[in-house]
Amino acid sequence: MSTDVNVKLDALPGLDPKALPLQVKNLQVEFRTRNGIAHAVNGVSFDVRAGETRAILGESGCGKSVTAQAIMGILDSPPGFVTGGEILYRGVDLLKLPESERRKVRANRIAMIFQDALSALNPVFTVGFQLGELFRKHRGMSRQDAKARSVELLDLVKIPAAKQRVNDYPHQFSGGMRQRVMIAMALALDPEVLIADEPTTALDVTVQAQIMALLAELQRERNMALVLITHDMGVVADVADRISVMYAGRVIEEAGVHEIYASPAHPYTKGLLESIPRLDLKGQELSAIKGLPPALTNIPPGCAFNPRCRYAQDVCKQDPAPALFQVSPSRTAACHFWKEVKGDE
Amino acid sequence: MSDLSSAGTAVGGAPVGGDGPTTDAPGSGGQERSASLWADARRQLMRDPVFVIAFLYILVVGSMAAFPKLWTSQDPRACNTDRSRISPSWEHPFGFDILGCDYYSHAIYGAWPSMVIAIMATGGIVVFGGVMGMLAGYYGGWVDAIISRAMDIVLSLPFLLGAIVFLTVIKRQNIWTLTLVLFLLAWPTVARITRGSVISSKDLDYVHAAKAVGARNSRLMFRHILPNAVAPMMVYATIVLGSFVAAEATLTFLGVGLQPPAQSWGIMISVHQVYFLEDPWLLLFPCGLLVGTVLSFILMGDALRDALDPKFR
Amino acid sequence: MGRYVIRRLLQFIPTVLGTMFLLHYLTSLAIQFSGNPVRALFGDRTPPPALLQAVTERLGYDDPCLGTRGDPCLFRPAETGSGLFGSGYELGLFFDRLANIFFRFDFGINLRQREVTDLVADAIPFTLKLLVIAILFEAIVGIAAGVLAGLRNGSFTDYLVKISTVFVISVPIFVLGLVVREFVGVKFGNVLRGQDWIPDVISAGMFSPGFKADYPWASLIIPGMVLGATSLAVTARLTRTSIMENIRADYVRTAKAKGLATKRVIGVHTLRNSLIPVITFLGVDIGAAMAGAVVTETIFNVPGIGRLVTMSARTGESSVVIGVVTMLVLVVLIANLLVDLLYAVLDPRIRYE
Amino acid sequence: MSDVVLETRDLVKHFPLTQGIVFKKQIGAVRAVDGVNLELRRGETLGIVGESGCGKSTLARMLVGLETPTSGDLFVQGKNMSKVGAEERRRGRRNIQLVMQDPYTSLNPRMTVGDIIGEPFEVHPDVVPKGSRRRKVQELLELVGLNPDHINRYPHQFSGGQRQRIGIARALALNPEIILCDEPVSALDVSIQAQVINLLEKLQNELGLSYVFIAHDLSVVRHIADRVAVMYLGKIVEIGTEDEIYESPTHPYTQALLSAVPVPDPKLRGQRDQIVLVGDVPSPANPPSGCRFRTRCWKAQDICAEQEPLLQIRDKSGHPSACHFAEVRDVVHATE
Amino acid sequence: GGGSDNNDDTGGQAGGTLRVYASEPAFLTPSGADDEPSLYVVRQLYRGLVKYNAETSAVENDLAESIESDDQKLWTIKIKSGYTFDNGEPVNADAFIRSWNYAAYSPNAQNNGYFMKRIAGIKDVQSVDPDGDGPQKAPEPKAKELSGLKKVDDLTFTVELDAAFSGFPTTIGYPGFFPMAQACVDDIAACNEKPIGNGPYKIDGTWQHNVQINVVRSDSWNGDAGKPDRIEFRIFADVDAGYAAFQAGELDVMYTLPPARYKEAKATYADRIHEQPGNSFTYVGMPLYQDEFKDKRVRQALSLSIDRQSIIDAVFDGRFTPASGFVAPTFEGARNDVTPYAKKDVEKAKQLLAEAGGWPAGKKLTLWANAGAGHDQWLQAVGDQIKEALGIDYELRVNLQFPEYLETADQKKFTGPFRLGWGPDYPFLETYLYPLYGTDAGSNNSKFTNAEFDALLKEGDSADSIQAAIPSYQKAEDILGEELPVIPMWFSKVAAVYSENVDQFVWNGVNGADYAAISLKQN
Ligand SMILES: Nc1ncnc2c1ncn2[C@@H]1O[C@H](COP(=O)(O)OP(=O)(O)OP(=O)(O)O)[C@@H](O)[C@H]1O
Ligand SMILES: Nc1ncnc2c1ncn2[C@@H]1O[C@H](COP(=O)(O)OP(=O)(O)OP(=O)(O)O)[C@@H](O)[C@H]1O
Ligand SMILES: [Mg+2]
Ligand SMILES: [Mg+2]
Repeated sequence: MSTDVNVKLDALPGLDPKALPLQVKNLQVEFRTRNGIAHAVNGVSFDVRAGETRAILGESGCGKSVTAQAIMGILDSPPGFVTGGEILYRGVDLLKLPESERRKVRANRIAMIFQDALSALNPVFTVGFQLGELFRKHRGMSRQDAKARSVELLDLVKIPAAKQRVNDYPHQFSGGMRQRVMIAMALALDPEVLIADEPTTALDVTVQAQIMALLAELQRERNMALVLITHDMGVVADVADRISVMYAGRVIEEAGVHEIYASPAHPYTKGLLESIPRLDLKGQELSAIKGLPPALTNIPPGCAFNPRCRYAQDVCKQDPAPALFQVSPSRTAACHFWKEVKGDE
Repeated sequence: MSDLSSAGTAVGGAPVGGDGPTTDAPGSGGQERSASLWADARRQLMRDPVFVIAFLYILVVGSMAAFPKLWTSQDPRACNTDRSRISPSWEHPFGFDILGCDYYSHAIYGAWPSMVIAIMATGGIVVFGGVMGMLAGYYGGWVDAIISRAMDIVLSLPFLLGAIVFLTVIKRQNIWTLTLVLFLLAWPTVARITRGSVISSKDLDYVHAAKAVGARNSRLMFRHILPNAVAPMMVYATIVLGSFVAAEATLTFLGVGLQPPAQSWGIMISVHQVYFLEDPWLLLFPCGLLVGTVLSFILMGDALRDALDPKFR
Repeated sequence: MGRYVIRRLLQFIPTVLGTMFLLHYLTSLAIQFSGNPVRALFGDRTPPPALLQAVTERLGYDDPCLGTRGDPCLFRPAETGSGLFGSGYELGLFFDRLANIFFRFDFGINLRQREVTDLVADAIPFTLKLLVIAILFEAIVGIAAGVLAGLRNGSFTDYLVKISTVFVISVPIFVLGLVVREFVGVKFGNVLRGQDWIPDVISAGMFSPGFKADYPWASLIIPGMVLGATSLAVTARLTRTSIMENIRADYVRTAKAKGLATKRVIGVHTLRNSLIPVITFLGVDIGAAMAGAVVTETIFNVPGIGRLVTMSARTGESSVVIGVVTMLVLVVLIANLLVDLLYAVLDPRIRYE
Repeated sequence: MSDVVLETRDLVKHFPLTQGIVFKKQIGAVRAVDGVNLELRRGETLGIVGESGCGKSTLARMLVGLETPTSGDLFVQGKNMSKVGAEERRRGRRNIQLVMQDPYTSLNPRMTVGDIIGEPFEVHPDVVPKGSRRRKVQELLELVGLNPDHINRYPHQFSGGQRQRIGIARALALNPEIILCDEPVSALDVSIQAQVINLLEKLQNELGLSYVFIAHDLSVVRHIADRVAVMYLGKIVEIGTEDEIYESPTHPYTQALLSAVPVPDPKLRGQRDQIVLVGDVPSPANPPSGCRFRTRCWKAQDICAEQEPLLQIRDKSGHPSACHFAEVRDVVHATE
Repeated sequence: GGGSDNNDDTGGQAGGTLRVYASEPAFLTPSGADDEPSLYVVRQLYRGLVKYNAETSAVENDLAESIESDDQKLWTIKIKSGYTFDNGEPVNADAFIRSWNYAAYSPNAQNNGYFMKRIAGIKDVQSVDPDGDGPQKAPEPKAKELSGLKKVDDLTFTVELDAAFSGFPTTIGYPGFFPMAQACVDDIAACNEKPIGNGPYKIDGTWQHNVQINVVRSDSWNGDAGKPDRIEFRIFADVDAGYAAFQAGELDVMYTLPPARYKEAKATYADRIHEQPGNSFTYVGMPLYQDEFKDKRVRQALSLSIDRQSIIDAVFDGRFTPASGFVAPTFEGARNDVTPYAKKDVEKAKQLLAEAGGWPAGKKLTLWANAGAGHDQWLQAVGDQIKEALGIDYELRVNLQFPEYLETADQKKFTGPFRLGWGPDYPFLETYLYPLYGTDAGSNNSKFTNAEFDALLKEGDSADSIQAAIPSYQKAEDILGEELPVIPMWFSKVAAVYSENVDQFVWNGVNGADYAAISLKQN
């Protein structure tokens, strides 16, 4: 698909084409609610290269979506506030850009796919309108042209009879097709970074397979950087290049996909992997992580995981939280006892 | 944590809904994060100054209605045309009305019909409308069809017009008939609200769960489904209570409400509205009381809605 | 869709019949218990019985069932033959009225011997104008206020909108009307009328203390606004809640993620969805506005439907009450139907089968 | 065998689609469950898998009596539930209890845990005498691993996993022999899911329960189930022991389903032969003729449109499969 | 303006548009119009045989050349020639006979049929359903026309009355006796919407119901021309709304005022307010058919305990004149202090009540009024005063709507004093006496019978002239003053306001505001 790339490159000040497409450094986000301040993200750092897939893995409520929203700049504010850190797009700190500049980055350079496509698509506008809007507002196209492009896009994501369906409303599509529409919308302006926030959680396995295959294909074609947010260890194993594991708003382990699965260096990651039912352990009790994730308004001092951790010692219960230890040149883990954890295998 | 079992008894009765906001603030347990929606709501309401002020105002008006003697020793029926429309003074804070009756005591005694009509009519519509809506929503089918048509009939009658027609026909315009008319014309709204929430909650998982253990219809309705409808009903009830207080006055203005020598705020307003340029206080006092009451009820309803709506937590 | 409309229209039948019976019974009871309304025509002068009877007959209040207290006037003893199915009874006054209304389009006459249809034809344009103004006013101002409050939840604007709208609800409409008539129509209007440079439409038309035939629209603006004021509050609050809910919706987030300008995110992606419940309310409110028109019309001397019904209810003119209210009920029902259909237009998820 | 505790024969549930104004006429039906034959033996766990909308929940609801079957028979401990009176049916329900999918919505937020778990006793007063109910509830709480002192708490004071335990305690209250779990762990986090599964297995061992375990997560089903049924559009397309289904699936749908499951092992990436199906699940209101899977099946031939394949043993694999062209295909590699 | 020159005695110029306050009329036909709003309009559209002098209320011939009788029973009426209806039909003897017959014939159901009651033959043109309220319709009346009306020639006809009545010439100034064109009688409904009149003004367009009625000077009229070129009757449902419009400068004349605004109007429009005594009479009737009220001393005691002026001041801002007689002070032959019991005198009241045996202990006095007309206010004050003076507790029965109230009156079912009012139909004091207190009179709601009273009325009726009749009627009134079948309360007071556009304001003692005679400032 020949996108008019030139149109979108009105230069951002300080843009370095050779820098990484996305780099997040020590991001902090908090929600100021009636019941206190929820520290949803407490220092998340990661980066992603063009053509690479970065998976962000973690349980429900650990701050994955909030991180993604902070990158896009679409946090509900109030109550959500970014209180620190940097989000660099090719060297430009997006947090320092004025809103009008930042708006141009959205969808053009960094796009996002949401978890629940049904609620993420506006129910009262046709799919064609919602797709075409991008071209009309960002590229100044006429209605007809925008519509033609929308049809092309729907074709691209393999929606049959795209010409007719472009005039349908979201609720007239099946779950898988809606998610494909979301993908089409994200890819419309040919972004360099695509953030996919649990794109398949709401879908059946067979459909999930379709969608993941499609995403992989499109990523390859366009050499996009993909940030894949999920809690499904299987999906991650299938597609990710590098993984950041989050717990209570913090990245607690960061490594290449093979390293993590082979020998996790953080007890939480390890616990996660162990709690997956496995054939060889059939009939045995699953090894579950005991206890519950902490409330974000009330994160325990020290390592947030310490109350559930079988390796925990006194040092874990004291501030500051363990820093990221360099486990190997390409991986880090935030555990005082990473060696034990790793060697325990 | 360990004292939760004692806390439980404190909130045990709450979920059924009977206890609206009462005067005693947080439960007996002290600092524990007690549980039910209602207890939570109550705690939040007691921290809301708007609600507290409105609530105190209603208390004042309520005590005027229930115990007028507390507020005045004057007889509102002791009148003398020689004192007609004398301005307020220290001894007669609201002055005298056109027949030369003490206006302050009139205002105090006038609270009774206004409040009684509003409260009885509201109580009636909540109970009757609630039951109707519940039956219609729960059973569906022809029960629903019949109740819904009855609701349609009443709802399609514009409210004031309906009231005028009814009241001119009944022509005994006293507290009871006014209550009856307000009740007859307003129950369908409650029924509709209840029906809506019953329909939306009768397929909730926990209702099915109760059904799966073999619970009978009555149990499902009253234990599981009704409590869901209570919150929206309560909110509506407070608002409608306010509008009924105003409706009493409007009907009197239209000549189909209470008639003198009865005493009510509506009568005070409608009899004296014509003097509002000459002796504005004759209108201002009853209007002030009325507006305050309506406002308080509406604000209470509002606060209640916010407190009960999990979305706003 | 067509099917849905037909089904809804068929559902009107029991509703309209029910309403008519209700009104018929009520007004019959009124006559049965409080006497022949014709008598009041003569006031203090006691009319000769022949005259009274002649007028009564002319107006259709001579049915014998109106002399039996509590009789719903459904059947009457057959005059000839064996009556319905040999029961000795035939269809009574209620069915006569139904037949007149539905088969002959004859709604009867009032005490002044005018056709009810004429009365309604005279009155309805005024009420419609009033309603249009009221609904427009409450829609435009209410939605604007609601949007402002909803976007700045918790801000000063929010409180201002909340307090002012709630205050307007709690003042009885007749007090509001009187105050507006006196201070805006008379006092302020007189000031305006003293200035030469102000056009007449404004000074004499809009700011007149009541309806004026010379300025059929302008002079209804202020009454319409008073009428709309009570529902204005509800509209504003409904819009506010609705905006507050929708502004957090995922699709609004999507719209932001698409890099759209805030104006568009709010104006297109939030407002359209938020207005669905508001529009529904406005449609349903037509009935309520019609009721409120009773008071507004009295205060601002608008010769509309509300006043007509009030007067006829007072004088016990059953034919007028039944005729007019039945027509109103139809209007309300049709308005509700239209709103439902509009709902489907606004919200494509709704499909009527 | 006498230890069949639950059996269905051609169980059918059609939801009518109606049209018409005064006289509603039925113009069609959603064939949510369309002829299901199952049996569950004492102490056994039967897993049911299938895609969203294939009728798993409807089947479950019929089994516990929340839905009356359109046709077919349901036997609970040999008793035909469609033939007995309403009261007996209600009492019969005691023996078969339900654990629901969503622990957040399946507990009444206005009732205390004690009331929720104690409700079955109030409904069936003969089970436990009034005085000792509270005691019994606390025992149940203990049984499912919750603190008995929490009896007066409200559901929202518990986490998802704990809530699901409350749901399980409620299901256990009437001492049922069969527990039906409709996706009991789908709403839970991975780290919590294991806790609940462990509990279910523990209870089965201790109390000798039989489970019908519905899930869409094939690995969970594999872990817990003894036998597995695969459903597609209201029908069972393949049924067999866990090994038979996972190791030697014969129905193309089963194969596609299994191959689509992501395996949490990056080493296997690209080595698995993934079958990516095209198209969506057809509407159950208007299922395809013949074999219902033929519209998405790569093996489909003319016969598939004409003749409906019966669920029968066709192949040396030795378990029933509803495909004309059933053949074993190994799609799942062992993790190790 | 084309004002004629024979009416310059009052001065003022002709021309301009006069905008006046009005209520929605009931009918615009002479045979139907019997309420004040209708009469105001009908009087401009139609003219009758006689008119009333604005100041003295004396009867003057209008269309009549002469009205004469020897025995006060057979009257000969001659009509001036040259008058026509707006449609060109002549106004002749037929026009009157037609109109009166039309009104009297009961199947026509015309309200003013009531006024034909004295004309011979009335019984034959009205028929009553024999079985009361049965299913059968009333039979056709025996005759279609009144036997008492005889045409002599084109411009002369005779009227024979059932009984002698000296006041007959005054009665026929009532609009019910105005003529109607044949075209009007042929299609009465159309005529009601677009009247075919014979008066100084004709309708412009049609009757815009509830909005306004415009009339313009009629060319066919050759009597005294009206001053304004055009009169616009602006219709209001509510006098308060009308007053607001007046304040906003939208009206030139408002013939009445909202009671509560009287004081304010008096202050604001000091030089543009017209006040004079009015003629509507408010009384509290005594149910003489109830035992408690049979003794006249009870009635006198009740009357003596009321301070009328104080109630008038409090409730009506002084807008009424306390009544001490039964005939409005504006009427020829009216006197003050007819009854000595109209002044508050608590001592005497107590004494009289004691003499009469006191009031039954514990029994409440029930005061009746019809609902929704604001009577409860003053009646409550009356009750308060009686309670204070005599210690009789009272209750109000004010919830009956007017029809039921009137039926209660007709059926004599009041259980206590009841409020009613009376407005004269013609300026002859008999109108206050016979209809209310005559033994067989229709509106005798007290059920008063007094042979002497009846005889005195008869005597007056057959007197030679109106003036000659007065002494007999006065004697009859004296009897009322002693017997008190009703307690007189007050007579109305006219208070009309007019705008700065009005040059000369004219009020007619009988008809009210005389729009045709009001002149506007010309600029
Ligand atoms: N608008 C908000 N207001 C208050 N708190 C919020 C808001 N949005 C998110 N949070 C809090 O931030 C935390 C992180 O939420 P987030 O949505 O990032 O979780 P997640 O990792 O995406 O989980 P899931 O897997 O369930 O999507 C949660 O605990 C939530 O309570
Ligand atoms: N009450 C009902 N009326 C009409 N159709 C229904 C009803 N309940 C279920 N269905 C339909 O029956 C089919 C099967 O639904 P069911 O809930 O059993 O699926 P499921 O396999 O449990 O799906 P999921 O995995 O999404 O829970 C669906 O197409 C559904 O739309
Ligand atoms: Mg998320
Ligand atoms: Mg399901």
